[in-house]
Amino acid sequence: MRNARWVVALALVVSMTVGMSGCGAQGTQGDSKTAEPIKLGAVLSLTGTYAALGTAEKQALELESARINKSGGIDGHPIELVIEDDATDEAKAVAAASKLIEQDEVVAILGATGTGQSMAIRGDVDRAQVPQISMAGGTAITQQFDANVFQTPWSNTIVVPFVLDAIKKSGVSQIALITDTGGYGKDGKPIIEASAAELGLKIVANETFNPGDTDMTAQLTKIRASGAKAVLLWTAGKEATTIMKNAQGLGMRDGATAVPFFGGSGQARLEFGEGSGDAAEGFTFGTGKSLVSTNWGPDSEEFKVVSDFAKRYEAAYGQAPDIFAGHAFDAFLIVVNALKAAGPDADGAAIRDAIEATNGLVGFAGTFTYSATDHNGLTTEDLSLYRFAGGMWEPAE
Amino acid sequence: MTLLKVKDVTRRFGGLVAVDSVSFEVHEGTIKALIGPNGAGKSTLFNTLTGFDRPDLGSVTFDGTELIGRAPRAVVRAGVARTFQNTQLFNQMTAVENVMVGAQAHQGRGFSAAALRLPRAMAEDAESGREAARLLRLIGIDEWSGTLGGDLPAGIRRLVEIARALATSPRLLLLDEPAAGLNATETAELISTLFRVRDSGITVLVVEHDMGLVMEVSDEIVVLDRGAKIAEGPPRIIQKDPAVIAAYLGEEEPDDE
Amino acid sequence: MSSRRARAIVIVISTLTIALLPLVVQDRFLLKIFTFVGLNALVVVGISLLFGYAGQVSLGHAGFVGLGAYTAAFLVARLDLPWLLAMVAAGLVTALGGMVLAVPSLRLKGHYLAMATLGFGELMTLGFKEADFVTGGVNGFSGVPFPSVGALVLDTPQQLYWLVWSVVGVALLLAGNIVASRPGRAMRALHGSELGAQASGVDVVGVKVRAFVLSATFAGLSGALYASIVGFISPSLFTTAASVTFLAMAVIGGSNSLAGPLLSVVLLTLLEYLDALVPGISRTTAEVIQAYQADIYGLAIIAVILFAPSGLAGMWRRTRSTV
Amino acid sequence: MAELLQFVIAGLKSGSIYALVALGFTIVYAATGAINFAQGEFYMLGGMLGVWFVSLGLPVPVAALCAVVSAAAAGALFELAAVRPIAGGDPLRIIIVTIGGSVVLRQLALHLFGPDELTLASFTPGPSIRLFGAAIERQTLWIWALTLVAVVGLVILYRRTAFGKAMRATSLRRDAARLVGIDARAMVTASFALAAGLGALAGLAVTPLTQTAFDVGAGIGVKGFSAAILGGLGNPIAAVGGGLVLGLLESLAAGYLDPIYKDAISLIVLLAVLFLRPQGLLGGSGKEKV
Repeated sequence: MRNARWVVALALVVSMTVGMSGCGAQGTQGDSKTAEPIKLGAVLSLTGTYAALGTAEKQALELESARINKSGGIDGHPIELVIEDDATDEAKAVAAASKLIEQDEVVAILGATGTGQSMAIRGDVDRAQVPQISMAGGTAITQQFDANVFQTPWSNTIVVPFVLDAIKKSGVSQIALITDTGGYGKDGKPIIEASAAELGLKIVANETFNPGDTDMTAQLTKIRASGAKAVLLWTAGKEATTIMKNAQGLGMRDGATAVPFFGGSGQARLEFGEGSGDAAEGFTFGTGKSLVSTNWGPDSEEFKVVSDFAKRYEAAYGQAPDIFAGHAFDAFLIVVNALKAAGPDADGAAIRDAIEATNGLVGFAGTFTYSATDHNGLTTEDLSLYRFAGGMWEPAE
Repeated sequence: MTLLKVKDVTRRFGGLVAVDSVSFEVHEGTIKALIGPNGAGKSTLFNTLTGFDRPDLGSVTFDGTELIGRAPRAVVRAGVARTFQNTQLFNQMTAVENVMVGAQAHQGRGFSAAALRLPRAMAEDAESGREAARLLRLIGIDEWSGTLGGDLPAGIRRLVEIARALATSPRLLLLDEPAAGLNATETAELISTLFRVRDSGITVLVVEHDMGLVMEVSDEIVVLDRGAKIAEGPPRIIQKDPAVIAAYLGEEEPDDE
Repeated sequence: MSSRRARAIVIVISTLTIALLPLVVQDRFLLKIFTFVGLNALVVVGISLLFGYAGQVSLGHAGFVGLGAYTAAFLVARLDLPWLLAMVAAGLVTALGGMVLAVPSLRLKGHYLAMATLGFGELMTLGFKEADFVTGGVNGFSGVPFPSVGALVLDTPQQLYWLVWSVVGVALLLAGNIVASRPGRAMRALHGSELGAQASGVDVVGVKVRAFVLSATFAGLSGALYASIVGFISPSLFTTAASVTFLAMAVIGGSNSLAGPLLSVVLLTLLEYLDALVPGISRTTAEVIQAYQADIYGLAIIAVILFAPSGLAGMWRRTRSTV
Repeated sequence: MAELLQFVIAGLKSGSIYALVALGFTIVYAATGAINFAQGEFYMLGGMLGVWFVSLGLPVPVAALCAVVSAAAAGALFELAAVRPIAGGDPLRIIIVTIGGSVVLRQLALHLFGPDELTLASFTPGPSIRLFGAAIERQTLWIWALTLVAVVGLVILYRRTAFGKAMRATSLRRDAARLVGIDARAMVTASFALAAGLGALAGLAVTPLTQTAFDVGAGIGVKGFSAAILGGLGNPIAAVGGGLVLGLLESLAAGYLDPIYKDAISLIVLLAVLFLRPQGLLGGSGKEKV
């Protein structure tokens, strides 16, 4: 008989679970009558490794949706932003996208913060026929083409030719390449190889390293011996700092044996400049013009968009927006622009079509023109060169 | 008839000769004791007899078949069961379950049969349960059958281990210090159990420090000292053997190795 | 007798609840969450056999999950094989993987075994990253179709839920039968004392290999199901961190039990989705739980080992014996 | 030739780091017969705490000392709170507890210091030393010097001091040590502290070259363990050898093969040694007594 109470307890737990689930279902259905808001979902890394990026993105999205709603929304329909945290974890990103699609029935998903998380949710996005606008920089996001997936940051496909062109213009014809075997470098490597061949640059050393490696002297020794006149470093990881320090140790950063180092968007990180110190002095990298907004020229529309956003953001949060906030700003802008064209009642597929029709939309990262084959939408026109001086970047020209 | 024949068994660890060319025989239906001061090599010899260790030299034949080189399970299935000086019970299992494990020594692994609840597996299980219960009764500890191994008093643990060994249906039972940790009453019960075991046709080889027990139960005694056999014979002879007395002189009553 | 009846009643009630849940819960997302619970449960049931019963630590099980996931994904999406065949193949491949790990591990005990399995798991993750032509590398493998048998495509959350929990049910049934009889005792004997098990004639090698193979197969099936339900897999899903999470679930659930680990999987997996389950929960609470989730696992396994070594199952047993 | 020399220098640099972490594994193993799965996290703590103490304005040597001592204290605390209460020192439970501990330490660092990498200045800035066409970073000299000091210090500690003799006695036989009046439990705590301190020293010395972050511990833990197992767990000097050999292997693989194999090497070494020769290649013995 003593077991009877356990049976009762279990029955209680069961009925509670079922009851709770029922309430959960009701809760999501209950409040759709009063207004007819347009539901936009966002999958952001608010915790975990990318927490800082995701938080900036969240702030930008909330700032912009409040602004749109204050000015009457889309044809009078307010935008309701539903933000889910993926904790910088792919499995959780999948669950988050699933919740947005199944429970909140959003018409578009902004995100995710990271490339891996962005890739992970495309299965759900495809199956639900909802457009996704990723704020992550990985080339694979739009390179492994998916009709429903768009991207706002500058992709390797434009940054690589831009940087290689700059190397060529500096009078170098023999370059060495060092890339990571994680996502960013592995993405970039084939693009660099193809692009270099096109530009007539010879890759005389082609080295790789693994995320987490603590010493790259061996690879740099081979690069030094290869006779390369410039080194292209393609990684977004913290190992970039180790490489610069090792290069300095090998005498490749100053004096007679100095070799210029180049990089891409992965080096637009304060931690890189700060960590490398004088080892990164003179390091040149290419990325979006918006990194320094005056790049655009004071009269340009881009400058106005970037500086207006910066002003609003600073007023709201007391700090200047970083590029991640900017990429989120763009994602939101692109969806709103498409909603205006497709109408507030448009379903996911219609919004997708409208996004693909985006043409000449000026945002934070540059001018977006999507097409049926290009879901990145930016061009080398939106890029600029930067150089490290005293641990911080400045425009190169 | 000779059931177990140990011939020239030698086991070295580095420079130390733990067992030095030891030979003796155990006759079927008898109780033989293996004694000697601490460090004499008794446990090492036990390990070499039961597949837990491999001697460097020598042979061990059981009923005509060679045991050296066989895994412990094969030794058990050949009909040689053992207990340990430090009891090796399964603490998270009840006494009866402990014994059931032994009762299944001659059955296969039975994963698939068990997973699918095949009638054969169920029948074997039920049979093992009955056999285990019978053995616990035989040893006189059936009131402990539902207690977890980890909760049993030390003396009972030894007896459960003996029951477990008996459950493998051995023809030869090797006991490593079965009386250690037992009080006088328990030791007396152990002695009568040993006789019952022998009378049921199972031969016994026992390592023991309790000389009273040794002298009472054993038909023959082998004495080891520093790895080598120094004497062998019936208890009355061994008690008076000068080499044995010399080996034990100066030795306190030993408790463990 | 009454204990056995109560057990039967609990099993019947839980089975009915799990089976009938999709009829009560209409929310498609909640059903997906419960499906994820089932996928985790499948892995943890296997680990419980291996760790909880046989006492063998594995820090590489996420590797088996990945092996199953990639095998199924590749066969279905790239070779266009029927889904059912791919499932069977995934099970076989992971079973083989389990054997490959088990055979050399037989000589290893405790921490040596733990490190070997950890190294094995890491090596597998490295393989998933580097074998681009099969796995799609770090960018992952996308476009895995939904499960289908002939013309029947299982694509609603209800169907997928039932699919996963049916597999879990079968796995639990098999595992339950095993632990309740001879091989179960052999595994527990191995856990209790390897020397004692050997001396009792237990086929230590055979039991270890089988426990490894069985648990690897369960993990592989879970991965294969995950791949076809979610449609996308990548190496970062199958890291040592995931292996540690699975092991933690098994530890918290308790040794020598299947019900305890099952309960622990349900509770710990649902904890991640608390905000979806409890409508009124505040955003910050949900985020705090998210941010401190790993802490919770870490502290929980320490606490369980120190204060309740038999986990949830042990607490249950103790409560029952003191009532 | 200069190239080979450069690879060797790089290998000995990483190898020294692995050696220090490996030493930590062997010290704890000697005292408890268990592997401390949290060992890598003390390497992480060393770097993190070093950065933090420097940011408080302490001069580098003082900050370094503070970091190593704090990490050692954390190691002792961890042993007292989580490992000591385990009855009978059941290895299975020690494994789980130290895994839990590694998760908690990593999360603690994440919550306290954030997810981004942190930087520490070189102990002595300046250009590299030239040697037959190869270059040696000044920080590398520091790494070597600190490793050497640690190893020599350890040898002296073990061979010459009463404390060391007690440690060795404990590792030989815990019950016997108790008989001669050694507090075996205190020795276990001391070994955790010592291991944590050595790990922290490694993490601290390497941070000026690599930066550090909350999640660097797990990777170095596997490498350090591979090194320890390569040398044979029972023997500290062999562990140092194992670390250096592993570092050299990795560096030569990165130099002459594809760096992809670099991570695979330590894993393959680990598995191969475990499967084929669990007692290690460089001697020592971990055979269980029946």
